[in-house]
Amino acid sequence: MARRQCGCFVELTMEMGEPFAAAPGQFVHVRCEVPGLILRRPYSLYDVRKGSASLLIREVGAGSAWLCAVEEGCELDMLGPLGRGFSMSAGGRHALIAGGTGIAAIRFLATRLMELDGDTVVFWGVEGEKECGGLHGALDGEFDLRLATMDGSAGYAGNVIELFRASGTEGFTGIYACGPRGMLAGLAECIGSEGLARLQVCMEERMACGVGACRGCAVPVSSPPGGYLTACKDGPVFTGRELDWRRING
Amino acid sequence: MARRQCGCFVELTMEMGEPFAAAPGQFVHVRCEVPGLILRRPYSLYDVRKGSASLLIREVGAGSAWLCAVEEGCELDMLGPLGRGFSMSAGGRHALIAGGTGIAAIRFLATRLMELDGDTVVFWGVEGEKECGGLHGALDGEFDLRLATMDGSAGYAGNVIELFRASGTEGFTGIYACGPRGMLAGLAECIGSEGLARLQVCMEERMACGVGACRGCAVPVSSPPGGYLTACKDGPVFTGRELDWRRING
Amino acid sequence: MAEDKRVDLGIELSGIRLRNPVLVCSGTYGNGREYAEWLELEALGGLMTKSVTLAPCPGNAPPRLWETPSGMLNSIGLENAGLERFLADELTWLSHLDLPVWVNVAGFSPEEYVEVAGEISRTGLAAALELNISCPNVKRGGIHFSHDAHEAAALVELVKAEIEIPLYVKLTPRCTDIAHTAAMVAAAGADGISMINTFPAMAVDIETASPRLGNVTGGLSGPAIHPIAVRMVWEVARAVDLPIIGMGGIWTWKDAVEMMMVGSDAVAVGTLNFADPAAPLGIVDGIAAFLERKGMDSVTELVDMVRGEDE
Amino acid sequence: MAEDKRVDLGIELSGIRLRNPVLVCSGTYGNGREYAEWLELEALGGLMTKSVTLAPCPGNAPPRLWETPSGMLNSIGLENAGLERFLADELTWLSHLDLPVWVNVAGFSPEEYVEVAGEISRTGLAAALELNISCPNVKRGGIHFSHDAHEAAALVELVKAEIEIPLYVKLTPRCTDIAHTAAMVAAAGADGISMINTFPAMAVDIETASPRLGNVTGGLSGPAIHPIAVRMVWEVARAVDLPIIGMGGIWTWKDAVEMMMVGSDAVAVGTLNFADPAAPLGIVDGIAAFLERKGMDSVTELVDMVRGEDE
Ligand SMILES: Cc1cc2nc3c(=O)[nH]c(=O)nc-3n(C[C@H](O)[C@H](O)[C@H](O)COP(=O)(O)OP(=O)(O)OC[C@H]3O[C@@H](n4cnc5c(N)ncnc54)[C@H](O)[C@@H]3O)c2cc1C
Ligand SMILES: Cc1cc2nc3c(=O)[nH]c(=O)nc-3n(C[C@H](O)[C@H](O)[C@H](O)COP(=O)(O)OP(=O)(O)OC[C@H]3O[C@@H](n4cnc5c(N)ncnc54)[C@H](O)[C@@H]3O)c2cc1C
Ligand SMILES: Cc1cc2nc3c(=O)[nH]c(=O)nc-3n(C[C@H](O)[C@H](O)[C@H](O)COP(=O)(O)O)c2cc1C
Ligand SMILES: Cc1cc2nc3c(=O)[nH]c(=O)nc-3n(C[C@H](O)[C@H](O)[C@H](O)COP(=O)(O)O)c2cc1C
Ligand code: FES
Ligand code: FES
Repeated sequence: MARRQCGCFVELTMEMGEPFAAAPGQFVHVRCEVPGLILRRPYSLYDVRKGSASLLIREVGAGSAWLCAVEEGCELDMLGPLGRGFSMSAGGRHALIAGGTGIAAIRFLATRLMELDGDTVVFWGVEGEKECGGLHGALDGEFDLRLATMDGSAGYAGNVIELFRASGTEGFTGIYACGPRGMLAGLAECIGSEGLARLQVCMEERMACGVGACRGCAVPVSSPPGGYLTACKDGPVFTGRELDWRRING
Repeated sequence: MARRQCGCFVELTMEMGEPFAAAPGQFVHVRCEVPGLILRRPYSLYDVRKGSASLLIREVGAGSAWLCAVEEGCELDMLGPLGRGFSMSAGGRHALIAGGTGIAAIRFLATRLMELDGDTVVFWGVEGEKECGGLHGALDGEFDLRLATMDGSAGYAGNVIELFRASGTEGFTGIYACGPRGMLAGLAECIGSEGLARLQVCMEERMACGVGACRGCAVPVSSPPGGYLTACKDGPVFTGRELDWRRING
Repeated sequence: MAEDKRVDLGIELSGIRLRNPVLVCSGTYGNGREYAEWLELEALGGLMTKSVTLAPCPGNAPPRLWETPSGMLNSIGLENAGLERFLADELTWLSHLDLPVWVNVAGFSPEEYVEVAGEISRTGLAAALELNISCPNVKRGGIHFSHDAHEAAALVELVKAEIEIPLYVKLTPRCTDIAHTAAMVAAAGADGISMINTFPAMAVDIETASPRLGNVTGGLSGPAIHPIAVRMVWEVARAVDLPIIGMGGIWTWKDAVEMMMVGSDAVAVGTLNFADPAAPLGIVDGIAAFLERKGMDSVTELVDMVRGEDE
Repeated sequence: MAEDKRVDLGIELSGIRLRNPVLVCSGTYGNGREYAEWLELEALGGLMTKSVTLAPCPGNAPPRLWETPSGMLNSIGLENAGLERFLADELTWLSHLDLPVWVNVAGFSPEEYVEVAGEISRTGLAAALELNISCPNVKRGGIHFSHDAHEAAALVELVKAEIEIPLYVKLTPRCTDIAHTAAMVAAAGADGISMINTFPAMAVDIETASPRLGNVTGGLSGPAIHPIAVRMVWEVARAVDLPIIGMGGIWTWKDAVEMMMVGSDAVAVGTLNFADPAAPLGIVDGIAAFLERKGMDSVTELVDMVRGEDE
């Protein structure tokens, strides 16, 4: 395991003994060796190459703090890749919208869509430029990246949904998003019911088992009405129409 | 805080901003920053000099593991010095008996007794030579140290009470001991009721508050019958006659 | 593997042979299938299924999980696909394994309990039933029965009359005197006790002054509650003469041994499965090594080893 | 210090003015003196003394402490020097401080409770009484009353008749329906509720198959039980109209705010004092900073902020 600091994020890169086949949007469920902390922590795959996989981690609590400080060379105890990733098709024009650490799944997705000859624009919302360190510059080299900062320190001043709207939401064959629930709900509202047909979102629910066994990571879905699917196994990626946005808003 | 490894023990030396006046047998109550672990850990003072104090720590669980690995330069959160130490008088001939980490309090005591022109012999029981690394050699330079190892790897082969008995228990004006409860009980039996009058022992009870507030570290005493004193405040050092050895044995 | 060792880890509970005394708790291992690709389910002592209700049950509003110091809250709310799909999709699949299965039954009325229990018994595919009279996450039904030892006993009698397989009753820790409840359900005909379910508990996001769980309260599980579970098993083992499956915060093989020493005949691992789905197997190995070190021939020697003051 | 801040941390409980809502729990701060050399006791909101009994009480056989995941067990067993010495040595000393004192009273019979409570009330030196009807570490007396809400209520009536100062009743979590018990003691005339006491629990040394505590069982406290305490305060606050002093595993100012948001008017810090005797003062500062950040004028605005589904 190797570590790299990028602004407020830490990139952890693991050597993978075996071939590691994963789709963008899939995640790994990582054990954090903090006494008193009992659940694993889910992290999107950020970069997957032959022989290695990496995660992009932001310190928000005890588990992520442990991950950000874990000694280089240690082996992480991970389950995965888990869940259902984004479904992708060749060509097309794609809007990818990330909030905060949502950039992890979105970056992996952008890489793959470009491999499939897609035309991709990535919208990334963060608090301020400090948060992302040099990361946005580096990623901007990989694909067309448009930054929105809440504090106006770089790129568009405001939230990422506004930026996306300002860029014209039309003309995208696919819309993909990963970020906080509020951002996803805002996006769903912004693109309307017609846009939902082109939307796929990655839901960051709290998880226990990570494999569909505990039903802890329930996401409200439209069918059956009042029902739920699991973020860990049925998701974390759902289509815009699968979800019951009224119950997600609430 | 500086760290030194000695066999199975780690010596932690703290710079003391303020003058630190402490008696042998007194202890400090140290907070270990391990999530999920809530009580402080009591440690005997091992070496107290102008401007510094040190502890001798053996790794037996999560708290001591944290202490043994704490980064050099960190400040430890300690309460102390706490409790009642050994009472000492000038001159005399003294037998000091330590089991395992009991050597911490005993070494500090030996130093002070010698400063008071006492004639001291220290008996130290450990599992084997490996356990104490070079420590017994170093300490043997400071005072007359007789080692007993259970595995016979150095010094007397057997337990420290046998070694003490073999050396003749008579002729000592004072007998001082610190170690596991079983060892102390064995010693009390070995020296009989007459010897108890010359005995002082340091009791390593589990503690919560460390200052006499919670009554958690109760030690059975002979007066009042059926009563208890606290190891942390009334002790940890008690005279042989104060204790109710029947209830300590049981 | 433990089976190769000299010590005998096999036990018998109500006539059911288990290859070792380590089961997995209801609701923490799905119905086994979710883990089948990760490990060999047949190495477990037994499996207790997620609660089954008559009709499909959507479960509670999310969020359903919250982590607490050395513990977690859940408010799943009995989400399950209902009896029919359970029989078709899950029990049939499970029955092909060489693995004793306790089917956990829940309901919103005595009639529902009786119907579900009866159906499952009649399939002949379950080794035993576990009656969940104590789910803290359901407003109607569940919680009600366990609140009153008499009602719990009445339910046990009704269910017993409809089934042919052993009936284990799962007790809630939310009670004044768990030994009394255990004695009542024993008198009503229960074949065994499983204990404990989670503790009703709660957490709040102070930034928004709103509960962390959509359902407001949830059940606390994990190491935090282990010392309470141990005390409760100890009390029940002294009060009734039924087999006990002990659970609650078991995190290492030592916790499992402790649970057996205070009187449980087998143990079940719950929350720990989320941290490590293979942990139950490690616990089996740990128990085996302990028995060998102590020179014991059978795991049953551990049961009830601790003696109290008055014994 | 918190007092200098704009926000008002002062509260009134049963007519007693507290400079802030953070007290220290019975049995975890001695009678204050042990800590007087380390910090300024008068910065506390209030102090709840260690339980006092009529006669001196030697307490339970050691060991009396054991640490558990995010918690600890204790079986002190009401060790105290008895009423006479408490009055002479402790209460007199405490009464010279500008600090509201809740004297915690325990007993082995109703008569004892009444006698101790009456004597303390008559000294005029205590702000209030806290009735410990729920000590899990005493075989006779204590536990008995709290097991039965009716007996608890009867005791409250007897004690109330003998005293002139407010009576707070300390509830045990070992019960099926704590709101019911609270309602009963409220109806019997209690002036306030303090909750919760420790949970009866147990741990075993598997190497020797013997209990970790001399008394076999002890009380579990600390962060492990906090989510249960929060749920219980929430339930009681919805059931009775008395002031509540909430306690149980409070470890940070956030836990204190949470406890107030679910309905406790003040909080008490217990086990945390062993880790850091000055922690209650840090919690006061944390609450003050939170109020400022949220633009609240008084700490009483926090109380009962959380709304449930049905409210
Ligand atoms: C499918 C999936 C993919 C994720 N990918 C990433 C990623 O690539 N990079 C990254 O940094 N984080 C990612 N997360 C979030 C990450 O799992 C959490 O930040 C982490 O679990 C926090 O653990 P902690 O112990 O540090 O914080 P905790 O102390 O557990 O929580 C700290 C704060 O974070 C919030 N939080 C914790 N977990 C979640 C969650 N699952 N969803 C929403 N809020 C949460 C809590 O409410 C709390 O306010 C992902 C989550 C999911 C479910
Ligand atoms: C007055 C006093 C002085 C001490 N001086 C020293 C010293 O100089 N050097 C040193 O290494 N240790 C000393 N100890 C013991 C030390 O406090 C414990 O080893 C430490 O608390 C263990 O913490 P842990 O978290 O590492 O282990 P835990 O996980 O808490 O315990 C590990 C094992 O050690 C045993 N243990 C833990 N604490 C105690 C205790 N207080 N008494 C007896 N057995 C215990 C437990 O039963 C358990 O088997 C002293 C104890 C006291 C009361
Ligand atoms: C996420 C989760 C879901 C659970 N679901 C059920 C259930 O459906 N039926 C049931 O009887 N118990 C259920 N339980 C309770 C467990 O079976 C077990 O009794 C409890 O968690 C205590 O054990 P533990 O501390 O090892 O987890 C559930 C527990 C958890 C954590
Ligand atoms: C060592 C110890 C001693 C206690 N002694 C008493 C007591 O004498 N009387 C009492 O009513 N409660 C006593 N308690 C219970 C506490 O007052 C408090 O109710 C409980 O510990 C829960 O709070 P906490 O988790 O913050 O410690 C004691 C608790 C501990 C840990
Ligand atoms: S986390 Fe268990 S079902 Fe998703
Ligand atoms: S540890 Fe609290 S009285 Fe000794």
